[in-house]
Amino acid sequence: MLLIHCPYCGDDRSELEFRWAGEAHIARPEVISEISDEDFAEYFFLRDNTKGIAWERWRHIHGCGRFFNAIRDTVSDKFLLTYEAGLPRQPVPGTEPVSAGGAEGGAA
Amino acid sequence: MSNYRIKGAGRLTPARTARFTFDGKIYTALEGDTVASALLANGVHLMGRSFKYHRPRGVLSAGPEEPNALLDVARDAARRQPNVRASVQEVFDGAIIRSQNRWPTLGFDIGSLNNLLSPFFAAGFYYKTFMWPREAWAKLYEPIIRRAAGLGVAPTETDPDHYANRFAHCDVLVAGAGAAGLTAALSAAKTGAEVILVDERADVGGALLFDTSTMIDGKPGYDWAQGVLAELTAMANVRVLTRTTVFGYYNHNFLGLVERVTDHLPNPNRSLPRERLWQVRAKKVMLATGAIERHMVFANNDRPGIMLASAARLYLNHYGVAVGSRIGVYTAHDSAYEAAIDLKKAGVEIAAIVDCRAKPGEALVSAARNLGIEVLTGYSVIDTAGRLRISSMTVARNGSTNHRKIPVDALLMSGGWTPSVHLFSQSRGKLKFDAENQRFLPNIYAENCVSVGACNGTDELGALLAEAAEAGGGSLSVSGEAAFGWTGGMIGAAEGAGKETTVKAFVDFQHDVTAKDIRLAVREGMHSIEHIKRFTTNGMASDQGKLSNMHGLAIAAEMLGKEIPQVGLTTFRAPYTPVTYGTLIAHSRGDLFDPARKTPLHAELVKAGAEFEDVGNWKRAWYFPRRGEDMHAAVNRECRTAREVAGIFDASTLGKIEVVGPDAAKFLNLLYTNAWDTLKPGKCRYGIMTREDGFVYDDGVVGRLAEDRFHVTTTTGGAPRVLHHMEDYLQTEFPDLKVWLTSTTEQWAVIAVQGPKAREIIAPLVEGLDLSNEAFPHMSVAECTVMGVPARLFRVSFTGEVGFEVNVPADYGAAVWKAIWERGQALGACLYGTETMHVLRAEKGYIIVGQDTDGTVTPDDAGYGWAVSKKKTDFVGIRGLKRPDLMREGRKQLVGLLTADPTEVLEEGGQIVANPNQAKPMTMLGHVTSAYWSENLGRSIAIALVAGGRARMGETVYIPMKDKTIAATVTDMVFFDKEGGRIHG
Amino acid sequence: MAELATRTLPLAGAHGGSASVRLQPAAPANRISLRARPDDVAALSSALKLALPTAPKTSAMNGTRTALWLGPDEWLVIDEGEGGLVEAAASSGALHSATDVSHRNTAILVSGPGAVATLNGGCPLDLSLKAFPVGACARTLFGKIEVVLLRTAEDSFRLECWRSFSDYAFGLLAEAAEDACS
Amino acid sequence: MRKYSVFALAREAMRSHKGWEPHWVSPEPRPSYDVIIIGGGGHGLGAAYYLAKEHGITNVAVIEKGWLGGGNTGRNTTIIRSNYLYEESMDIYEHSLKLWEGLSQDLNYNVMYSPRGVMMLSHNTHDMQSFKRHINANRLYGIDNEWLTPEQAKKFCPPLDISKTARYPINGAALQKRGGTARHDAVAWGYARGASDRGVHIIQNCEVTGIRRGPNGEVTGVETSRGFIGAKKIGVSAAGHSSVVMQMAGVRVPLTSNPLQALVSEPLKPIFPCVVMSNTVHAYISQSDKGELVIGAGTDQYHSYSQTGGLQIITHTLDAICELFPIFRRVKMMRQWGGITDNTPDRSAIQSVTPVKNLFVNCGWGTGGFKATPGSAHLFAWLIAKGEPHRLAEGLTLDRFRTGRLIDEAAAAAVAH
Repeated sequence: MLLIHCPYCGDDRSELEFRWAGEAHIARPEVISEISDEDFAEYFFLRDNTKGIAWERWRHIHGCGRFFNAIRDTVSDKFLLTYEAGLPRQPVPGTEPVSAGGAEGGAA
Repeated sequence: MSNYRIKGAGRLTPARTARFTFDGKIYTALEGDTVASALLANGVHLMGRSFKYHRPRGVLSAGPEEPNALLDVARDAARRQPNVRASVQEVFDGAIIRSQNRWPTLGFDIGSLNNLLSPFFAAGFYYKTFMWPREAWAKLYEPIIRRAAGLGVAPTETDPDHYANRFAHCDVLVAGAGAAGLTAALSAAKTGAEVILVDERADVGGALLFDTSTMIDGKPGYDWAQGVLAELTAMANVRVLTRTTVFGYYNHNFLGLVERVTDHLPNPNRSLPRERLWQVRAKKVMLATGAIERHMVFANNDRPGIMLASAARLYLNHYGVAVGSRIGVYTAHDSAYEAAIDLKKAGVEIAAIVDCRAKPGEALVSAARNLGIEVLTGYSVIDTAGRLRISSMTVARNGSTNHRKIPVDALLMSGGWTPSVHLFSQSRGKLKFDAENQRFLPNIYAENCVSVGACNGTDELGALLAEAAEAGGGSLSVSGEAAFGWTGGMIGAAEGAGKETTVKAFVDFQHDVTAKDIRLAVREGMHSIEHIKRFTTNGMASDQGKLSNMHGLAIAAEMLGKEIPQVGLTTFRAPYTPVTYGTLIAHSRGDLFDPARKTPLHAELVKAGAEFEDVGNWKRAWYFPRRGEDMHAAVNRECRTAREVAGIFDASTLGKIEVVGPDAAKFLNLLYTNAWDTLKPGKCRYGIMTREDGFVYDDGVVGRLAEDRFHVTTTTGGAPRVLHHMEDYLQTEFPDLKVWLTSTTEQWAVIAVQGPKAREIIAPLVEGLDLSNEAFPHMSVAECTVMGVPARLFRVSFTGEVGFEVNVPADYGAAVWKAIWERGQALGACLYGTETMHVLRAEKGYIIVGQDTDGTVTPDDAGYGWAVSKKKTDFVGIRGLKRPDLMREGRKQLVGLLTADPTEVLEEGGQIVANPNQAKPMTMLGHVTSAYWSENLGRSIAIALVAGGRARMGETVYIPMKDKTIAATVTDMVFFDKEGGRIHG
Repeated sequence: MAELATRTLPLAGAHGGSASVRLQPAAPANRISLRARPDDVAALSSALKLALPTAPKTSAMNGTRTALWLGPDEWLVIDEGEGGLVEAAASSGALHSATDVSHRNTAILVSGPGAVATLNGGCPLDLSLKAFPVGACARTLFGKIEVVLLRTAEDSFRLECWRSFSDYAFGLLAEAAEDACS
Repeated sequence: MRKYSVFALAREAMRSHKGWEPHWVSPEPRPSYDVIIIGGGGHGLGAAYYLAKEHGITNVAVIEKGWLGGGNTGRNTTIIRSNYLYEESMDIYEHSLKLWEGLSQDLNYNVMYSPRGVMMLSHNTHDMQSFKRHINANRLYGIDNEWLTPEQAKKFCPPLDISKTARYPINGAALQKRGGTARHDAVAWGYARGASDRGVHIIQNCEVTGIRRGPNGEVTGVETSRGFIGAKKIGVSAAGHSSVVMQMAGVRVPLTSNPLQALVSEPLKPIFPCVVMSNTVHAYISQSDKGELVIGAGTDQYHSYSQTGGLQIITHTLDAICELFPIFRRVKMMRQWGGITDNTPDRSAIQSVTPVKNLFVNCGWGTGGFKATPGSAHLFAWLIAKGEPHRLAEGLTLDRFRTGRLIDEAAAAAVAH
């Protein structure tokens, strides 16, 4: 059972209180009604499913109720960082900020 | 002699006895005995039969690694547990103990015929035969194999005992209370840390329980341990859990412990749980799990009476039991000498110490010889004899062919010690191979964890104590001197069990895996240890390879001509020792298995004689049978009465979400396919929710109470996921919207009153509201007062009749329901349940999301295309709906079905075809989603998803059932009051 | 004029506990789920006559009123007296959402030396005084249901849950209380 | 290859089994192959076997990062059934079940396929509607699946509690008699033996680190921990690691990898005659030939490659098992483990050509991979050999995620199996 640091509660809490919410920083297209079928499939279905360092969303559903983002190693299941929803993609602690894809803020 | 209890030896109190039966025979034990020590004290070694060959087996160990002595232990018929380790289970007065896997008796077991056929039953033999005739495997061979396999007999009654769960947190969890564990715990405790110290035995001390020659802080080891225990127990920041096993080491320092609370007590207080599950989150874990002695792999090393040297020493020094009267010792390690010496000093004859090493430690050898023990160095035991108990060992000088047969009634073995790295390995730590000492040791840690003592390969007592004290972080200095070191010994096949032999030299006792089985696996191309394990089942028995893994590895490595690390080590998996299901589920059984949610009106519904159905976690009133009515009759009456007079229905389970804020309408516009800004306060509207994929996700009536306040309803089952879905978009996609969501599902009791007399029924109870059609037409909502309490009244209908839904604060629900029912009864109304609700809504063609739709139906498929706003530029699902397949002609659409025979009610889930005479596999057009007998129409009705359904109006389709084919006509979905006048009446 | 409706409490008649723990249903109370942005906290605080806590896991109390921090923009405000919470919040003039949940929730009071052990029979939180001092509160889990936990004294807690889960909550508390004294 | 039979066994017994040959040979890799299959599980080995046996393509290598059958093949609960809802699913799983029925004979290797019946418990009206929808669809499709009353269910599985007092009383069950179990390791070993015998190279402990592309974007081979190996065609059958391998060719697939846990009890004498599944309480259970109760637990919620999961998943599953079978409360869990399942959005598999020429993928079997093994392997071999999907696998292509023509078994079945 994971131990997850909720950035809103500032507390380490049991995984039981949380719900995983998929990959992070996938922005909902501004004008979604206009995008192509391919782009929609990309947005809605295709995922990196990264083996290693991944950016993901969690919700402290049985705690403060907030969605937030996390950087986790999907091999060791260690959390490297958790941060509030709405913040841009955060760099892996101890590394340079990642530029690519880091722009979109809204879709946290 | 039948009593092997030695006066003056051991730590049990002779006065305190307990009686138990083993295979029907009554035996006496001392309190504190394990089943094994008690039986041994009575001269009983034969305790089990092996898995495959049904060979007679005695107890091999004195701990959790026991592969042989697995027994059926019962308190009474219902309190019976199979596969219990005799070496761990403590005797309690009245215990009923039986041997397993034998028929008719343990002494004479027909199954042992397998032993004669063993040349045939080589590893993996079943993969090579039993293939013809085709059916024979499942019908003939498999049942035979199954009967022969298995060990204990499963319980046949529900376990009357209860179990408990406890979540706990600590700074330091110490696993193992031997010299290292006790020192580490004390050291940590002195720093003020919250410490939990765990040991699987009833008493602390670990190896000090048998190793009486070790001194710590100038005291005999055991006395020192008791002193430390007392010190720890007295500290407020320490919790000591004995009879407790750390069975699992999970992510992020989360550990599972099982505490055996009552299984050692003769008459446990029934309020006590039998076992307690501890779920501990530790900041730091200290593993002090020690080491497990290895057996020697030689011909017929499995006869009753053959056991680990340290086990014999524990039975003597702790339980005061001699495991034989003329004992042989076969060793590759110093520690066995200590056992021989202790036994000799206790007056037991030692036939000989056979040491396969040419030059063992001189001190030990002479110590033994000085006591008159014959020591044969450079010798090996190459065979044993005896049917149900060892009667002799055959020894030979290594490399020589001259044998000598020595009569013995017990044989102690020591191949050296294997560090217990199971928990470390479970924590995903990486092991390294210590080539010099032929063992795996902790290397890279994955968690905040440290290993101390024997499990870390730290063998010298002084170093061990220092390491443990330092790990604890406290300034603690403990000194000690041990009689022997733990390193050395051998792994793999011993003299006479080598490559070319065909002898049975057991590696895995329980599964009857021999050295030659391992070699066969290698010959058959199994070169990875995982393959060898799976092919031979070595290490897969209930001891999970605690004794067999290293030997198996060594034999495979030798056969492959590789180094051990190249062959690999199989991963250790939780649990460390088997854990009772009841303990793992703890409180989650019966009423506490899953919460049964009851509405505020539940008691009233029960009084009214309702039958209930499970809908998600909810208990919902299904129908209200009157005396002599079956479900069908009751539902028909309810349906008729509801339309002729009125019906009263508990709709409290409907999900409710209060959507509040200046941007509330804007938000709903994005979450529902409909448009909401056009909805005036005081009005409601039916809404459909899709996800981005455009498929129907939920539906419900939404009422606007004020510009900035909506009362949203969802399906009963959908409430939690809809709120989660809404929060997701609000928090992460539209965070700038000024709106908040609150679940009010349980704030309101909801009483639906439907039918021509609905208004008449509720009117007198409602204050401050004109209920007339003009003032309060269909699809209105208002806040008012009902029976003096603030209420929300909806003019809505899921029946097609005049309908009201009275929402009152939950605690008032029962009173309001009573009043409404009182008036309703007087006017001839009825109570109705979910079944009637389903029929009435189907008569009107109203859908139920999740029944008439699944995850593949669009609003248009469902006939609700009108609910999808054409004007909005964005809402969740707007793009998904435009994908090619969702726009395709011929999609499955909801339509009505009328059977040719009006009395024929279709089966929900019935599949629909155009041509019932086609060959299988048939082309199916769709399926029946809802089907009922409509009393009001005097015929059956159905709703179905049919390919191109709306273009098939009037067509005949067929529903082929098992016994007949039913014809039906495709119609629209509204069967009753097509004009829809009644709803406005 | 129809007769007035009377209240039926979800745990009416429930009683339980053990040698070391007392379990009792709390008296009915007025409750709102209060939502607001940081800028509006001050106005709401003065309107409600108690300082809405802004630190996680904390609560504030004034007279019969207690405000529990549930999230960065969410409070559970409980009034065991006259009530008037919705009106009070409205009088602040600040942007907020106040929704009456008086009947949605019900509470069980857990007290005695075995209270922590009882709650940890189903709650994964660290309830040591160090991690969860008097006045601390949190929304969390108890067995298979969601609850809000408030520590009212060293050995007393208030456990709030939705009314349809109260039978389960009480049942699990009763079993855990039994174990807590062993 | 020396044929396995009771006679061969007797002969070897006489000479203490010294004459057996290795199941498969492990040769040094050739510089290049006509086809390279990435992934030495049942699906990959089977595909190689059928390529050789039915398409005459024998210049094939199966490349496995670890040891054969070490992934989901060796970690699942071995349930076999074909009573799925949608045509596309019925097609492939029934094709698979038919192959299971003759697999031991075809491979001359006893995979212990044991059709002892898979029973799915219905607890409420919704279950009943859903199961009858399955049963009717299956019947019209020629697949056996029948409705049982609670009493009939109890008769078929005596340990079952059908009392009305249960938290979720049973109101019936759907039974597929031809469903059952098989021996997982035997499937991998049997296919490996058959493929190896037909000239297929089986290369273990060889990790693919890259996929090399030619001037026209077509695949030309794989970089591995043992160097470059050329290939005209590549079939990816890497289960939980499919995303990782496909990324090497720059192809994203709609997958999430989740840990799926399972556990076995200590061995018991025969007590449980069939396979039982319950979607409502989320549990499934059977008893192995060794006597262990084999129990499938749930999937951990988060995406992970760790092959470990939380204790809470295990305890929740056992809650349900003990609710259905109260007599098992005193049985003990002996071992728990995890695998990595590759799950698609509609919980149906992907078997497809890809945007990269001569690169084919077989993945997304999620929790249903074992039962599909022979069918999937057979049809994947066809796809690789012909370059286009077999009729029975047409619905499984990647294109459905663009068009929206999903095969939503997710909506149909909630529990992992």
